[in-house]
Amino acid sequence: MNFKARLGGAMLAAIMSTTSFHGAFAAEDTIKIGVLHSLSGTMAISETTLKDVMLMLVEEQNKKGGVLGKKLEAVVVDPASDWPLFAEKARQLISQDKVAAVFGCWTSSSRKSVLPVFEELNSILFYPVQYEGEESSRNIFYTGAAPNQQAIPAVDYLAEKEGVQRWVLAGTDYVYPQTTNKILKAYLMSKGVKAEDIMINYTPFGHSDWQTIVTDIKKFGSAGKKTAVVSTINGDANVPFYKELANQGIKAEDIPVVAFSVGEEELAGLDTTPLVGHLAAWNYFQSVDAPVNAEFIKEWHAFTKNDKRVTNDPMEAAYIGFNAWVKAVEAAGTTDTDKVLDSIIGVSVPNLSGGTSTVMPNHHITKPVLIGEIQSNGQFEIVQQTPSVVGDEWSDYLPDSKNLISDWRKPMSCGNFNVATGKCGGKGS
Amino acid sequence: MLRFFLSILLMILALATQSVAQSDPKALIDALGKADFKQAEDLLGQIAASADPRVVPALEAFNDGDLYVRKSDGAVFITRASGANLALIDPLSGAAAGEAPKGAMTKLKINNSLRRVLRSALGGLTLLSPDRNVRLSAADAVLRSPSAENLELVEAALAKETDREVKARMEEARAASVLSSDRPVDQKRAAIETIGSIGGRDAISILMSASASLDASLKPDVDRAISKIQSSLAFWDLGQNVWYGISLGSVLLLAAIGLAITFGVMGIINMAHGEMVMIGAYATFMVQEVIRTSAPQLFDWSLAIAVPVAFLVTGAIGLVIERGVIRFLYGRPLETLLATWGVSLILQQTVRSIFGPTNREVGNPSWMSGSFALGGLSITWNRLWIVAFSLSIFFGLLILMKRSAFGLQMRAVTQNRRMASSMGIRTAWVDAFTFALGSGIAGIAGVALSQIDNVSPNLGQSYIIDSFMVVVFGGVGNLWGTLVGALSLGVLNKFLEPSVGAVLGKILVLVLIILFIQKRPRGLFALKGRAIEA
Amino acid sequence: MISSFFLRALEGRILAAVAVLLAVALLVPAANLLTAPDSALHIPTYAVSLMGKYLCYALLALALDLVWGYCGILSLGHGAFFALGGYAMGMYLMRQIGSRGVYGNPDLPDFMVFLNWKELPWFWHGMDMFWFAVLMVLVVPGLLAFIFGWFAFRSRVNGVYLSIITQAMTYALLLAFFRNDMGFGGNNGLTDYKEILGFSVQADGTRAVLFALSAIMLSLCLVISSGIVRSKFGKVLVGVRDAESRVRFLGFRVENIKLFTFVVSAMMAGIAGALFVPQVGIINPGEFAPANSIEVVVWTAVGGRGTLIGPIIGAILVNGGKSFFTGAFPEAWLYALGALFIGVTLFLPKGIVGTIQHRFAGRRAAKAADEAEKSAADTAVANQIQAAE
Amino acid sequence: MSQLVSETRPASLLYLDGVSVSFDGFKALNSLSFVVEPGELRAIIGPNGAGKTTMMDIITGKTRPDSGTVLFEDTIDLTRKDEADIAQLGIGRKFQKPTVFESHTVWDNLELALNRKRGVFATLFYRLTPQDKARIDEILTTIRLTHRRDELAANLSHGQKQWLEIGMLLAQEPKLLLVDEPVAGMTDAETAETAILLREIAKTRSVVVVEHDMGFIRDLGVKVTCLAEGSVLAEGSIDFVSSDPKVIENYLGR
Repeated sequence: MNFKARLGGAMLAAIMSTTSFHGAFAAEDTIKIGVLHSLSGTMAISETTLKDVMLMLVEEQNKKGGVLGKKLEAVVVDPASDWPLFAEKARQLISQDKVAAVFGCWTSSSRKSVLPVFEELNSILFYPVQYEGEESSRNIFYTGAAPNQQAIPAVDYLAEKEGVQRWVLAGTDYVYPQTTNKILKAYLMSKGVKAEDIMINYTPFGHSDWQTIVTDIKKFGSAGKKTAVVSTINGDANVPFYKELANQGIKAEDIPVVAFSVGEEELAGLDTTPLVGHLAAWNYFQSVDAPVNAEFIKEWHAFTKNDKRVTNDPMEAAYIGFNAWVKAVEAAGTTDTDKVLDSIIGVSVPNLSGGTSTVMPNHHITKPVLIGEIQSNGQFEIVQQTPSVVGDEWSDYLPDSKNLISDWRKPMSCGNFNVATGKCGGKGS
Repeated sequence: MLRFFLSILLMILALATQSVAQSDPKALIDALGKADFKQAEDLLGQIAASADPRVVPALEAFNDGDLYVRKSDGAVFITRASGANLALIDPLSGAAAGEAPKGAMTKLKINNSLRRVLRSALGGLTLLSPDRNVRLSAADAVLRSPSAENLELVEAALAKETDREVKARMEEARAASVLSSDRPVDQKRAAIETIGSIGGRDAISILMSASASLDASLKPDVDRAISKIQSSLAFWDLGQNVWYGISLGSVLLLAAIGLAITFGVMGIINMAHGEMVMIGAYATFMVQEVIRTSAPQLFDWSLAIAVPVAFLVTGAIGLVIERGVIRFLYGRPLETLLATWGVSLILQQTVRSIFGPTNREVGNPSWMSGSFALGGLSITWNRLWIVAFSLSIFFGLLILMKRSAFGLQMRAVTQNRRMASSMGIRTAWVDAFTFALGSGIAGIAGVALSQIDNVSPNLGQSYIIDSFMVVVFGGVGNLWGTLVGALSLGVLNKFLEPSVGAVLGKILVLVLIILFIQKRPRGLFALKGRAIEA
Repeated sequence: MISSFFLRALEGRILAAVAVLLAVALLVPAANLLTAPDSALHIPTYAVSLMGKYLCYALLALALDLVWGYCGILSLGHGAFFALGGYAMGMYLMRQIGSRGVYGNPDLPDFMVFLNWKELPWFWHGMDMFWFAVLMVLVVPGLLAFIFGWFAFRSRVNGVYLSIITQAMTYALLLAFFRNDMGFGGNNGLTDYKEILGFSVQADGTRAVLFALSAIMLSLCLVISSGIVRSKFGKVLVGVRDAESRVRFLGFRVENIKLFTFVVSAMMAGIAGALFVPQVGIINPGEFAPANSIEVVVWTAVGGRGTLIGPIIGAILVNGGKSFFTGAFPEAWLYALGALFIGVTLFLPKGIVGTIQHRFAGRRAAKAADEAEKSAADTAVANQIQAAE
Repeated sequence: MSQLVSETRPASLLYLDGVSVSFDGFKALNSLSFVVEPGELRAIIGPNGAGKTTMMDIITGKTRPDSGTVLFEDTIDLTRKDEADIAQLGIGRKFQKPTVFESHTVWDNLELALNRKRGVFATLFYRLTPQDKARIDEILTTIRLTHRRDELAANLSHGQKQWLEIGMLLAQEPKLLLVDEPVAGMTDAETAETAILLREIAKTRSVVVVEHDMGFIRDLGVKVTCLAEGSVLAEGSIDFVSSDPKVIENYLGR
């Protein structure tokens, strides 16, 4: 009996803990939005900042009077860098806290983990990080860059402006680099680059001993053709990688490295003097010269009470996503998921690089691609800015997805329409 | 229509650049203010061709991002920060030209291609500098970005050069320039010879890039030179791999050596060991932060200062952990695992709360930056120092254990606690200080690791498993085992990596360790006998 | 023979626990499916899958307890068996997606399509059949445990060394499963399942059934564990834990005893993983992380190792706490978990259930000792009388 | 030596010849030769480090000799068997430190030790038979622990633990019993009791006792072997051995 009571108590505690804790404090006239970013564990390093941005955006919006005359309330949870926990927390936010939309996730794994939850419970997720593409969900908005909004323009820049002919595609061994490198390889070969001029290299997460690989890059780069490294190396492994590059004396003038996962935040942990000239491709840099950006940075410094905090691309993506959602809700006059999903398509909001970004029917957005060179102060000097590019969810350079498109407007309402067969559902066999 | 206007515009621009070509350097520099990257490259070529040494400061400023154009009149100045304003300096004469607010000036942008051209131009222009070192680096610059334009400058400089080393370098630079010029075939053949004798990857690179434009009759010479370099490189590659292995091994040794005490000697499965390393790295960060703000001239000493600081901080934390938690758990090794894991979670989250979750910048002192060549080996200074540092910690510890009174007491307590205490040794304090020593050494390791890895709250976790592997592989309770274990795992890893890749290499090493433990359940340097199992 | 095994297993507390679990298996789904959403008795689907998840963790903790609490093998790699069972089930669920994947490829899961794989790797064959997948759920973790244990126990790798190499094992698997070339979906793992045995995995009914199944499997494994522990074999097991060499010198083959237990435990962990995956909707290499396995050790320690009910309670309590903290006080979670680790080892070395049992046992033992003394005194008196005569 | 061997060989239960083993350069056993006949009770003495425990380790398969022959019942080569095999052949061993299963009751300790099938499944489905019950009761009487049969072994006194361990060896029904320092830490009364117990046991099987306690050995009144530095120093009656000058120098002291 003792045991029974205890087990019962445990179960009850479990249920209690997960049923709306926040509900008790929520006033009637607020609209709740969920913030689903890891605050502990390995991903906290990147995601904590995004949680702060969301809190700032909510605060700013409330100063402006909220949405639909109601105040916004952010419900913050910690999925602790644990992918199944992401799904659990998403479920909690949607079904217990009844949030109107969720802003969150960083890694593809976390997004993949919550995707079925959002589709099942019909809610909305704004995903603010660059990713490998090859996905389009009715319930997710991808405000980070798709490969064509980051990788391909960067490669173009190197080929055109720096005359690069030989390519090292170095990445951490996970899905984003694998896919991006597949796309890039297909793209480069379509541009006439020979297979022997492409070297692909993968390393484990958190790889810290780069001696051999940097030497290999040096070796590969001494074939007399201009060589560049396209890096999809993930967060933590970058610092030792760049340190090794600097120490082995690889200068940007000799072998430039263009990275897709290195932004202001990552550089903050580095002495960038030896890295000057290495590149990154994003849709936003803190150094963007636009009044809206200056305003944003000012707010950010005021909000965090730290004028050294940097801003970065995923923050801009969160900013765009949030504003697009606000605008869509006001247009729809409700936070009802289906209505918002309808009204958000075509919504244009200012982005931080001085233009506007539009939510496209494929749930990706338009934004310009910026190429920046690392400066000695840890910032990027923008050396090229393209006009706005539409995020392409299905790459044109992968054989199985080149025929696919996504359009969530009625009547098509399909995430994987095959233009060859004219049917929704991939190959449609 | 639009296209028409554009082409007109381009023509005008082209004319403009053309016209300034004839004029003086001042006009050329001012033209930089309006040029895009492509045009700037042309302009730099002309500036270099003018061979006018007065432009050197302007080009250096351009390279450093200190060259600005005044918005009002398009005049270009070298600038220095002066409060909120910029102090303007005339680019040619070097005379002060007043100040201007930052808003009134635009920085001249620079990209990698421009940097390359600049390097070559500056190289050519400074070949005649009175400073020997400047000439040497100028020759280097020319060698690394050879261009036909520089050839005559190099030859002129060569004629005047008296310093032996500089002269040799200039010969090489000349050879490289010859290859990209339109000199006759026999001169080029000699140049190939010269480049070939430099050896190394850079030489291959120069030869390969030149080979496309060379006369077909020179092809065999190039091939011969390259294959000669490559055969010597193959030999050096082996050495390079061994060096990488040793350097990786020394990192493992650093990470594991504190654990060799807390785990190896005391038998505590210290899962918080990694966090001690992490805290040591943060101590380095704090020391550098203080130095940056209050005594920047001491920066090169920051690591030397950080070592005792890290040792004391982590040692103190270790002392607290031992007194507060571990002393209740002696004789229950598996439970020390749980408790110290809990400690590690708390330490991690504390650091995260104080310093934030993001990486912190720890700089390399100048003596730890860059690399040097030893024969065909390229050895980076930071790795060399880390190898030296970890070995000195190792031997220091060995001496402490074998020679000092504390070491004697420590061994006495771990071997026979009751006997030791009956001989008047205060075993409780010996335990506490032994643990503090292990933690302190982990902290010192953190100082060194901050030089090659991220300084973030996760730093420790990435080393903890490797550290345990090293200690277990080497044999618990044996410092020499830890040394041999670390170095052999490092070398093994580095020899596997090129053939199977980094990921599979690591997996294979783990599997090998598991198999090895089956063969020798107590590690490489296990003590044999019946006493152990009792 | 078998019946006596189970009769012995179902003694006392275990019977009560099984009854509770079976009641939960029945009542929770009923409260979820049969009551109106606004009724006081209603349990939302969300809470059902959450509790289902806890039950899977409880089963994992039970499996660990069998080897750690009873046999003294502290495995820091039990997460690996859990994950392998999960992957086996995940592979089945992936194959059930069929042509409903985003690329509509009927033969290949999505991640293989976009990595340009042309055909299904050999180890995916057969995974579209449920019975085969279920078999693999048992066989794969069991086989790994068998091979690993065969070597380790034969060469008498013990204590800390064994713990460290089990950790190396799960770490190596973590790295391996992260590799995209392995064909298990890299770090994204396997996700976006549609249906299981033809039922939608997202339907409330399926979730309720999965929950009930988790509770039933947990009680079944509890009974089996109890049977093992209460048999003579179980006594030998405890003997191995307390005095391994004595067991050896009594003529038992310690390596076989350990191996059997390790394999059974790994299979239970595999079952836990297999039930876990359809309920949380994802399996990825993160489950192999050494930290996860260490956490399992804590659940077991908190509940009380060497008791069968302890780990179940520990797993539910700690995970309930985790759900609560990560929602209510996100920043405090690691402090709470860390403090729990330290507190339990220092103040509750026997865990919750162990401490309670000990206290009861203590009272009983005191009584028994009194009696024993009395009888001993009696004998002594009798002896004296005899001697006097 | 060879004469001795050829004499006793046909009847030996345990036969060691030229056994050597070393640990990290230290020679624990140095060409040790030693014979036990069936039904014999033999005492072994020797200073610390003489190799007594190592010898037992070798007989029971815990340690492998570097060289030498170890035969059981003249034909079975013990150096090729492991502990479990050797125990099943009928060699029981009592450790220096009493080693019983502390978290089991006295009864369970004996039940585990009973010489029954020891396979995984045999033990899983084992049921206590009336015969087994009777046997355990019998042993309990022999070792004088009947009144504490349901007590946890942990709660026994030191001497009782020693007895329990001997009882477990009896339950094993060995042909040869190796007993390492059975009276260490016992009271005088317990020591005397133990001597009686061992003599009783030796009626039905061979017993080898390692002991420091000369009084105890005198009590036993059997043939004594003195070991030193890994080999046999002297062998014979206690009086013979204790008057041997080498023994006095090495062990008994002057």
